[in-house]
Order: sequence, then structure tokens, then C-alpha cells
Amino acid sequence: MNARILQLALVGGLAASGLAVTANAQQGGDVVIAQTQAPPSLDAHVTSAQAARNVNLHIYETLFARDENAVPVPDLAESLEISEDGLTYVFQLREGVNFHDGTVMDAEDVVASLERYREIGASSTLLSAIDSIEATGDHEVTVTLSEVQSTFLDNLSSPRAPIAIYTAEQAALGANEVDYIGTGPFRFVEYQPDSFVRLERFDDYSVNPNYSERDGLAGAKEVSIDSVTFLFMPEAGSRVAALESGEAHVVETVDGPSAGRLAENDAYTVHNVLPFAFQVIKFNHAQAPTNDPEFRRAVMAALDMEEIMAISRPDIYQIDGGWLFPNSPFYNDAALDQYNVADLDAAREHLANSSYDGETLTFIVDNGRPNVDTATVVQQRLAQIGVDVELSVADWPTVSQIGFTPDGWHFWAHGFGIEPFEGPASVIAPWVDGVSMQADDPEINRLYQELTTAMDPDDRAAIFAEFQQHMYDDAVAIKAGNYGLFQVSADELENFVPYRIPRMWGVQLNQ
Amino acid sequence: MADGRLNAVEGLAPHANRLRTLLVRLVANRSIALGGGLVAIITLLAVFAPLVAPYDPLESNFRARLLPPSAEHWFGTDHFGRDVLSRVIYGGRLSLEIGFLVVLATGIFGTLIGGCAGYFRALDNPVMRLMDAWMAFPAILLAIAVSATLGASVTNVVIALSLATTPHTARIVRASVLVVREMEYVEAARALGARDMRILFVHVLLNSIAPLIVRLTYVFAIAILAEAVLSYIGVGPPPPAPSFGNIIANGRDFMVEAPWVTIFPGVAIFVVVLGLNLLGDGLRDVLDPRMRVER
Amino acid sequence: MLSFVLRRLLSSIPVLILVSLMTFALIWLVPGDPASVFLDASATPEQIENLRRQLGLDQPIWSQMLSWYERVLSGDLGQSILLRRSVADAILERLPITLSLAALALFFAVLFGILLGSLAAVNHQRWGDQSIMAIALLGLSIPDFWLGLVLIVVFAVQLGWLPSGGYVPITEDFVGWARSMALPAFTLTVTQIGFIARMTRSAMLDVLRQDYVRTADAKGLSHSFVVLRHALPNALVPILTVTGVIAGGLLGGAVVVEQVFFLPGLGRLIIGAILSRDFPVIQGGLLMLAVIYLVINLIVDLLYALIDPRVRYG
Amino acid sequence: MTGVPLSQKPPLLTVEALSTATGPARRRLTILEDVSFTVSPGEVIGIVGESGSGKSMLALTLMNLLPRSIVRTAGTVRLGETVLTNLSNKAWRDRRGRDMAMIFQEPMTSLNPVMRIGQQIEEVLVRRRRMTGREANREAVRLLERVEISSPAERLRAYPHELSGGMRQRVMIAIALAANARILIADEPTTALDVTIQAQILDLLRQLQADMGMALILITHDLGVVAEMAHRVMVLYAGRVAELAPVDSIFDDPRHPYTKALLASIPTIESRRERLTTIDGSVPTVGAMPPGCRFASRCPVARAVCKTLAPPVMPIAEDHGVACMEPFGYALPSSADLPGAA
Repeated sequence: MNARILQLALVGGLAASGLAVTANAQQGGDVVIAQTQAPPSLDAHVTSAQAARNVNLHIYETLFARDENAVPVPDLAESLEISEDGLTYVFQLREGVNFHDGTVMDAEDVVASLERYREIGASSTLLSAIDSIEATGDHEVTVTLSEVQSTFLDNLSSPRAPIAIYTAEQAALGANEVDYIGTGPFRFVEYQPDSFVRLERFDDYSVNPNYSERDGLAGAKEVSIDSVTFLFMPEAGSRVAALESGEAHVVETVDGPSAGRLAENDAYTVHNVLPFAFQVIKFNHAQAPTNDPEFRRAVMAALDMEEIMAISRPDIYQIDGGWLFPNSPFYNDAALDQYNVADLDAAREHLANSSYDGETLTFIVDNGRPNVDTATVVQQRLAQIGVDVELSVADWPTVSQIGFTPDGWHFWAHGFGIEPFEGPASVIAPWVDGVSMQADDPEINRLYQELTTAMDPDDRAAIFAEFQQHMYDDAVAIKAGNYGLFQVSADELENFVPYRIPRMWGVQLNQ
Repeated sequence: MADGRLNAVEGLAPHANRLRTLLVRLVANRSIALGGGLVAIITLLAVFAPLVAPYDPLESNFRARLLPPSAEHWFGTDHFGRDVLSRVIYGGRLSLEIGFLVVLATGIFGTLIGGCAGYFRALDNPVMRLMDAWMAFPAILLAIAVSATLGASVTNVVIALSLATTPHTARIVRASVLVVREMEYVEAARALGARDMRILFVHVLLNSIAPLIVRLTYVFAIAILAEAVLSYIGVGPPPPAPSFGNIIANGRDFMVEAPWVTIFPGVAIFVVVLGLNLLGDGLRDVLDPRMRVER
Repeated sequence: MLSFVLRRLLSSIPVLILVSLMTFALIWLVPGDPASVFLDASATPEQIENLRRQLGLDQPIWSQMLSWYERVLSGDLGQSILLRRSVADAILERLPITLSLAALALFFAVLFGILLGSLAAVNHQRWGDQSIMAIALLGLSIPDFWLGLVLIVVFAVQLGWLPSGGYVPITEDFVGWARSMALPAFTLTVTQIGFIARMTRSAMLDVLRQDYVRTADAKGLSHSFVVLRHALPNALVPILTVTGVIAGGLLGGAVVVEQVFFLPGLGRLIIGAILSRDFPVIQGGLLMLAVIYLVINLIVDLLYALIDPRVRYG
Repeated sequence: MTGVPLSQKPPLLTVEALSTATGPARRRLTILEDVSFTVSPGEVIGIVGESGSGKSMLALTLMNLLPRSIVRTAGTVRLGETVLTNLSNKAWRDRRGRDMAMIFQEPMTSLNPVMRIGQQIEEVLVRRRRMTGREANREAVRLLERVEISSPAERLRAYPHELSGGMRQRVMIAIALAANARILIADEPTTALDVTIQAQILDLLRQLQADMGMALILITHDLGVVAEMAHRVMVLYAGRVAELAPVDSIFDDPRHPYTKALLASIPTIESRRERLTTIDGSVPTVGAMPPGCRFASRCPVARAVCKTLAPPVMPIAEDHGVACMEPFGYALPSSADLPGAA
């Protein structure tokens, strides 16, 4: 009886605060999410792994965050003033924002966090334009850039390796040495290494009063569940079984056939999170023959993107050659006539003009099935035009080590997801200074420079179209298509809407 | 024959008659016949794969993905739309090749290490200590570690598995060398002034061969099982060439919707390994009745 | 007895040193390092180098090795790079899962292995013998992970009787624990039972031919009593030997089965550490496995004395 | 120990036409053939023969302890009024350790190495004679005293490997006594022991046999032992009975050439432990039995007929049977007209 009265009071309270709660939804509940991998770290600054993002963006928040359309909007920042010359950013911070350890956020925390990120952040180049960071008031931080950077807010709000705000005390600690204390709507409870992470609702969470509902990674993050547990299950079958046995409420990704089966079941909702990433095939420009644009064009002309995508990412792909997601404001169709031509004769012609001389080429790929499948299809296809390719499969650490050196590889396939989400500059960045292809491409360097300094959106759109044209003309790298994830939620979990991460605020568990 | 050593002596000086008895017993042994038969069938299928397989094992057709078994595709198709039967038949090639290479490597290194340890007293203790340490690693973890880190290639898989199976083999060789070393004809050869290496190879090793053959038959079986495990963990021989293990590994993401991709290669492994185990049992019974199931 | 144990413990030290040296050799040979796991594909070499410094991986291998030995001697296995906790804690937390899986499988494999092996020996060269040995051989020939997958499809997915994976601590919920262990333990048992059954059979055949069994028979004792009380205890020595031998294989099998059934045991910890190059965990985990292996063999040696009064340790 | 006309008493054990064989049904190889004899209560019968003559096989047949590869093909064994050969295996088993007990040649291997002496004696008392544990323990102590083992209570806790061979054989005898058997079969009980110990064990056996009045079937290759112990003697050769007679007749008036040869080869004191190998040639092996008299090939007085005709045991005196035609002038007494030779 008492419990019921309490519950009614709570519902009333929430309704008053403006959050829509459906009649049958309840306060409380423990939600379990089955995801593929364990986060390498819960120190948000030091890891750019998707597995870590899923968890960390529940614990930590950033000054600016991406909204539902990936546009940077204030989160921990109340407001921002940018100087005329574009070099000085003055952030007003929200007041009364609580950390999980009970302290209240102030400018010192933000300065310390940004400084820490500049030093050890996994994507510290995001902040490379910064000249100085100063606390210019209790809740005011002034950041000075050394040069104009049109993408600075994009960077600051990047969820890649989030520029999370820690307490000044924590920010003084080295990589992986912090306690997991943030300002987010959930607080860290327990981490069973590569088994699960458990978070609980942070009862003193300071909901952002500037929003009325959730909005991307920003917005009003109202939490009605008690806890969320992220289970790490590398086996696709295990994840589905966990869902079907009621152990898990959300599965981060399931395979196509399972998704099809689950979609027929009223108890589940299958969300097609598409597009989620590009499937990309990279060339090593430091080695013959992949240093030869003619050879690369031969490969590009030969490939049947439908075949690659249907096999590696069954049932959830888009045949699309644009180097941004279709909903992006800078999306364009430059050079798309060169995408997915699947013309073996044209390919043979390019090949004949190239320096390829029958040698065996190495395709490195990590041992994730979709990437291996992509490599396998490419290998089979190239065999038809007489290009001999050998697969070299190893685990991610080995492959990524080889892939950033000029030797030992010609092709490398992997997903390319967070960059197109972040926007045009992030898509170009990996090709700057030849990092991803091991040889400088002055054209790309120039375009990147122009893009990051051009403040006018139309100029930037034109620059990006030029970049896309160049990617195809020179066949710098190949985009096979967009792929997505089948995310599945059990129907007792209400108001779940997929995003870059499975957000657990704004959802209710109907027990 | 009560004592296996006597058989070994027969092996050294093959008396035509005794050799024939041995052959007769080998042929008459039911385990050998059944096991050898199974292995022979799979081997023949693998060798003559191009003639036997109904389809090209690499030919994919994404429009015919994950078809269940039918008259057209007896074992169904995988997620590339490749014929699973053809892949299993061709898969035998790689799996058997890996098994064979592991047997070869284990045979050579196991014999060298075990032989030296058994024959040269000074080497015995240090070498066997090393083998002890080696065996204190679970073999499969050792193989996973080596294969994962060196990269998945047939060569690395063979290296990984050979590393895992060598110490036990060395032990077995050493044990029989210890027995044979003390036998009279070795003493005699030594007295006649034969040089150490010659004694080692000609006499001692030839006579340790029976337990070695039996052990290597089991090593073959172990290698085929372990190859599948490595593939399952994701560190097996790389695509596109099918092996029993990587067909299963390919199918595991579709285990619920398309179990045939996983089940048939598993059955193939089972049949080969069963055949090899039967063969090993039979050889053990005929060649070396002293040996137990320990392996 | 005590001095025997002490001597055995002393003599296992070189083995452990060799194991750790081999692990270092492995780490030294291996390309890739933990830094890459923190970062996605677009990380630059500078970022990786930066992180390597943070993680202390820029030290030369010999200096890493020295400091490792120094710490191990003071009982500290170091800190995991990825798990952000002490390696010893991580291992101790996982150990019960692996040990209970291995112990369950060993228990059932020994129980049913001895039962089947004895039945086969008593019915030597009859129908029962041959069918039992055929079953034992089938068990030996099944790929363990494949059996696990098939069991998951049948019992977890199709029938929904048992969970497909995951682990429930025994302290939390015994039934849940039993359910979570049922399929893994069964998988592991099936693949190990054959070794014990075959060894038991041949040992029992050997023992049943012995004079003292005839003596017992001559006493007019019932046949089952003779088999259980007189023959079996004498057959236990070789059975124990083979149990010691398969204990190593059992740990390896447990590693694979943990992988299939998503049990967060030591095997998963180590495989995860291998794939993410979490060197301290690889070191500590492999060392722990070696210790377990040595302890099992020590226990086996001690059990010899328990079973066979003729064995004495001075 | 001679001359008591025990054979007049009604026999305790009657063995008639017993045969055993091995091998598959189509190619049976005979081991024991047509063995008949009786044992009276309190009688000591010595069974002698070379290795391979089937002595031990006979003992195992009586106990129904034959290995599975060997089967009884014909004949009956009667114990008192009970026809053992008509009983089920289980019922026969129940007779063992109660009516009949046996001690074996190898004391070193005949005791279970992993059980204490006490357990091995007491299990007979508990499981066969339904004693409680305490009673059994007391009785076991008494039995060890009977077999003259010092500090018996202590010995009960010993394992076999902690005892000498002679002690072990005493323990074996104690186990046999524990059964309260009417017939004790001793299969070469002293062969594996040192000479001095042999004498002690034989003394013990003789004394116990006399005290308890049980029948003793003493199997040995040692005619000296037989002379000392037995009332009657049965000589076996290659699975057949050669001669069966009171001990005096055997030693004073042996009629079978094989018995004569045996007596001629009685080893001297010094070489007593050696097996009887002084007869030229050896016992034919199971697969290669000649069709006629099995001793013919080694027999100094064999005639052609001996190679074709196998004589049964024929009475030559009231209590003396012999399976040889020589005493009968190379003719079977019942068949008058046999083709003579030389």
C-alpha cells in the first residue's frame, strides 16, 4: 500500500517536471544491454572504442554534445561566445552541476579536464588548435585558439573519445588511473572485466534545464530506470539467446537472419540503425602497385559493391558512394558515377595501364567476420581480372600496427563509422599527411586546410565535394557502402530510440 | 605377442615371414580397417575434390545465401551463397594438410628432442624440465597465443599446433629410447665402435618407432580438432580456402538460422577424428600393446 | 610426506621460471600492443606512441621483465593495462569459475568414466564392452566447441530449457548457477570421459587378471564386491595417472568451452588479454595456469600414496 | 602319515570324467581330459605333475575359477550330495570360501596390495560367516595365531608388501581357515618360498589339516613334499591322469613309466627348488597333443600302439589305477585282441 502511494507521488512529480511518462510505464527497473565487446577502459579520455563510448557517455558529459542530427549543442556549457576573429571561445558553464562524488562542477574542473585531454586524450588532435585554456570565472572558461578552426565545436563535442569533464582532482591523474566520476545521468557501480559494467541512476543528476526532452547526446537526460548493465557477449548467437531468454532488454547488434526472425515476434522491436558506418577498403600508397592510381582505379572499377555489402553486412546496407551519410548537410553526389561500376572489362583496361605485374598482394584484415568477408569478396573479384591477393588475418592489435606502417600490406578493410557521424572534417582528417595510406596526398592536405579555416558553410560544402571527387578520381580509397546495425529492444523497454550509443535516459522499463 | 619390444626388434631386422605376419595382423585388425577406411574415404574425397565436389567452393552468389539443404545443395549454402558440401570436401584438403604437416613437424622435432634427451644422459634432465614447463601451458592456449599474434596463416597454424603437440611426443620417444638404449644390440653396436649419432638413428630410433607411429596418429587427430578450435576463436587458417574449422567459424554467426553451415563440417571433423582414433587404437594394439590410452 | 611436498614445490620453481620466460619470449615476438585496442582505426602513430608512453610500454623488454620478476617475488602480479585493476584480483575473481567448471567436468568424467570403463572390462569382449568403448571413442572424437554450439542451438534456442551462456555465481543463486554450468560442464565431460573410460577399462582388465582378484574370487565374495572392493582400488593408480594427464587438457578444454558459453573464467580472461595485448594479464594468467597444472600433478602424486600403500614419500 | 585306509569312507568330493578346453567352439583345444578321482573327509591327496600338466587348471576347475577363455566341456564335480557342476555360477561361488578354500602358489601376488591384512581376512568372516566387525577382528587375531604369526593384532594392520613371503603364505592359509572349509586346495603352496620357510609352511599345513580334520588337495611338482604329506597321490601328465594310488604304492611300486621317470628325477636336497626337467623332451603343448598316449613320445617303453591308442585309467590293484598299457602287456584289459608290436 505504502509503495503504491510512493509510486503515484513519483509519477506525479515527474509529470510536473514536464517529462512525458506513459500511463503503464513504471519508475525503476534494471535494464540489461548485450553488446559485442568489453570497453578497453572506462577512462573516457583514453579510448575511442565504440564499446567504451556506449558505456562512458552514460557516465560522463562534455561541454558541447551532438544533438539528434549530430549538430554540436551545449551540454555542460550554458552558453558560448566566439570572438570576431574566431580565436577566442568563452564558455559559460551551467551552475549547480553535480559530480558523482558530490562535488559541484566549476571552471577549474573544466580546465583540468581539457588540459588532461590535450595531454593524454586518445584523439588529442581534436584539441590541437588550442593555444590556451583559462578559468576566467567560477563558471567561465576561456579557450584561445592559435589559428581559426571552423570545426572546433565539432571537435569539442566529438563522442569519439569524448572530451569528458572530470573533477579537477581526477583530471590530475594519469591514463586509466581515474575513478570513474562524471556528471552523467548514471554513476559507475561495478566493472567485471570483459563480463559486464553496471551503472546506477545518479539520483543527484542535474538535468539540463535548457531542454525539455532528450536530444542526441545532449538534451534533458531524465532517467527513470534504476540501473543499466552492459553485458559483453562477442557471440552473436549468445546475444540473441540472452534477449530471447529475457536476460537482456537491448541487443546492440544482431545478425540479419536473427533480426528477421525477431521482427516477426511481437515481444521485440527491431531498429534498423542505418547508416551506422562506411565499409571502407584502404590502399597502401607507399607500396607498388597500390601506389599507382591506375591500379587502384582497376580495383575500384572491378568491385561489385552490392556483392560486398550483401555478404559482409547482410540485410542492412545501403549502396551509396558518398563520403558522408545521406542525411548530412554536406552530402553530395560528386563523382558518384564512378561508384559501383562493377565493370570487369573497364577494370582490365585500367589494370593493363598499371604497373601491376602479377605479384601477390597482401590484404590485411582483422578477424571480425564482416571485414574478413569484405576482403574475401574483393579477393575473389580481383582474381577474375587476374590480380592475385592473399588474405592476412590477425587480431586487431596486430593488424592496426601493420596498417599504420608503410610495409607489409596493400589493402586493408575496416569500418569507418564515427568520422562520417562527426562530419566532413573528420572524414578528411584520416587522409591528411598520408596517415591512412602511408603517402602524402597534397591535394587532400590542401582541402583539409581550406575546410578547417573556411567559416562559410557553402564554401565548406564545395570543398568537401572536391574532396569526394578526388577520392574517386584518384581512387585514394574505396567506399563499398553504408552499413547499419540491427538493434533489438524488448517491448517492455519503452521509448527506446537508437542513436550512436544505446541511450538509457528517457526510457522506461515496463515490468 | 606379450612384449612390444619384440615387435620392435622384428622391425629392425625384418624377417620376411614376420613382416608378413605383422601385415596380416594389421589388415585383420577391425579398428584399423574401419578407421583406415574412414580416413581413406575423406582423404580420397579431399584429393579428388575437383572431381567430386559439385560446385566451386569459392564461387559465391549472394542471391543464394543461406539456402537450406536441398537436392541442389545437399549441405545447403553459407552466407556467401557458397555450396557447403563442396566447401566441406575442399575443406578436407586444408585440414588434412595442416594435420599432416603438424604430424611431420611433431614427428621430426619430437623425435629429435626426445631422442637426444633419452640417449644423451647429460641432456635428459634439462631438456625434460623444459618439456615439463612447456606442458604446463595448456596446449590450446599456447596455440591460440602463437596463432593470434603471429597472424593467421597455414604456416603459423602449423607452427602453433606443432609447438603444442611436440613435448608430449618427445616424452614418448624419450621413454622408448630409454628402454631400447639399454638393450643388448645397442650395447653391441656401441662396443663395435659405432659413432653416437649413428647408433642413435639406426638402432635406437628405429626401434622406438612403434609408439611414435601410434602417437603421431593421435597427433593427427588432435591437430584436426585444434585447427577447428583456432578457426573458431578466429585465429585459424585465413579465407578464402575452406578448412573444416573456418567453415564452422563462418557459420557460427548464423548458427540459429542456418545450422547446416555449422553442423556438416562438424560432422566431417568428427568422422576424420573418429577414423584417426580408431586407426591409432588399432595400430597400438598391433604394434605396441603396452601403450595405454594415455596420449 | 611434508618434505616430499616441499621438495616438489621447490622443483616446480624452475618450471615456473621457464613458463614466465617463455611468456616473455612470446610477448617479445608478438606484434601489436595494448595501445591499439584503446584506439580505433583512424588513430595516428603519434597518438599510439603517446599512449604507449602512458602505459609504460616504451620500456625495453628486459627492463619490463626485471621489474616484473621483482614484483612477482614480492607477491605482486602487477596491474592490468586494460582492466585497470590488479592482475591478481582479476585472476582470483575468474579462477573459481574455471576451477568449478573443470572440477565439475573432471568429477563427472571420472565418475562416469570409471563406471563405463569398469562395466566394459567386466563384460570384456562382449556386446556391452564394445558398445561402451564405441561411445567413449565417439566422445573423444567430437570437437568440443562444436558440441557446445549444437547444444546451445538445441537446448537453449530450440527448447529454451537452459541459458545459452553467461554465469550466475553460486553464492547468488544455486539453481541459476547449476543451470548456467549444465551445458558447459556436460560439453567438457563428454569430451574427457573417453580418456578415463578407456584407461579404466585397460587398467581393470589388467587388474582382473591378477592373482589377488582370483584370491578374492576364491573367497566366494560376490562378483560385484570383488570388482569394486578388490579390483577397482588397484586400477585407480593408472586411472589417476591419466587423470593427471587430462587435467592439463581439461584446462585447455575449459578455455574453449568458456569461450563458447560466455563464461567469464580464466580462459576468457587470458584469450581476451592475448587479443588485446594486456601483457601483465597474459603473464599472470599463464603463470596461474601453470601453477594449477603443477598443483594438480602434485595432488595426483600425493593421491598415489593414498591409494597405494606401497608408495611412500621420504 | 601313510596307510590309513581312508578311501573306504564315503567320498567328500567326487570328480568324474572332467574335461576342459579352450579356443573357439569349432576348434576346441582340450586341456584336461577325462579326469576322475575322489577325496575323502580328512584325506590329503597329492596331485603331481610337471608344469603344464594341468594341475592348477584342475584346482581352478574345482573352484569354478577358470578364466573365461577356458570352459568345462564334460564331467561332474560332486561335493557330498551336491552336484556342483549342475549349480549356477552364483550358487557354486557361494560354496567357495565355505565348503572349499584355496591357497595359491604366489603369496607375493595373491594378496591384494592395497588392502590391509586384517581387512582381507575379516571380509571373509563378515561377509561369509556373518560376524560383526568386532567378532571378525577377534577371530582374525585368533586365526593369525593359528598360523603362528607373532603379534597378530599388529599384523592385521599391515599391508602385504610389509610382510615376508612366508608370512604372506601364512596369511593366505589364515584366509582359507577363516572360511571353515571342508576341503582346502593348496596349489604349490611352497614353491615360491625359501627352503627353510617351505618346511615351516608344510608343517603348519599338516598340523592344521590334522587338527581340523579337513581334506587337503595338495598340488605340487615336488614328490618329496608329496611323500611327506599325502595319503594318496594322483599323477597328471598333459591334462590326463597317469596314475592314482596310495602314496606308498606310488613310491614303492610305481606302474606308469612317467611316474617312474618322475621318481628317478627326485632332486637332491641342494637342488630341491629346481623344476623337474630331467626327463628328456617336454610336455606337449595344448595345441599339439598326440592322438595316442600323450607320454608316448618321451616314453622309454612306448610301442607303436601307444601312439594311436590312449589308455584310460585302469585298475591294477584295488586302490591303484594306471593309464598305461605296459603293465597290461600292451593290451587294453577289456579288449582282448589288440594288434601287438615288437
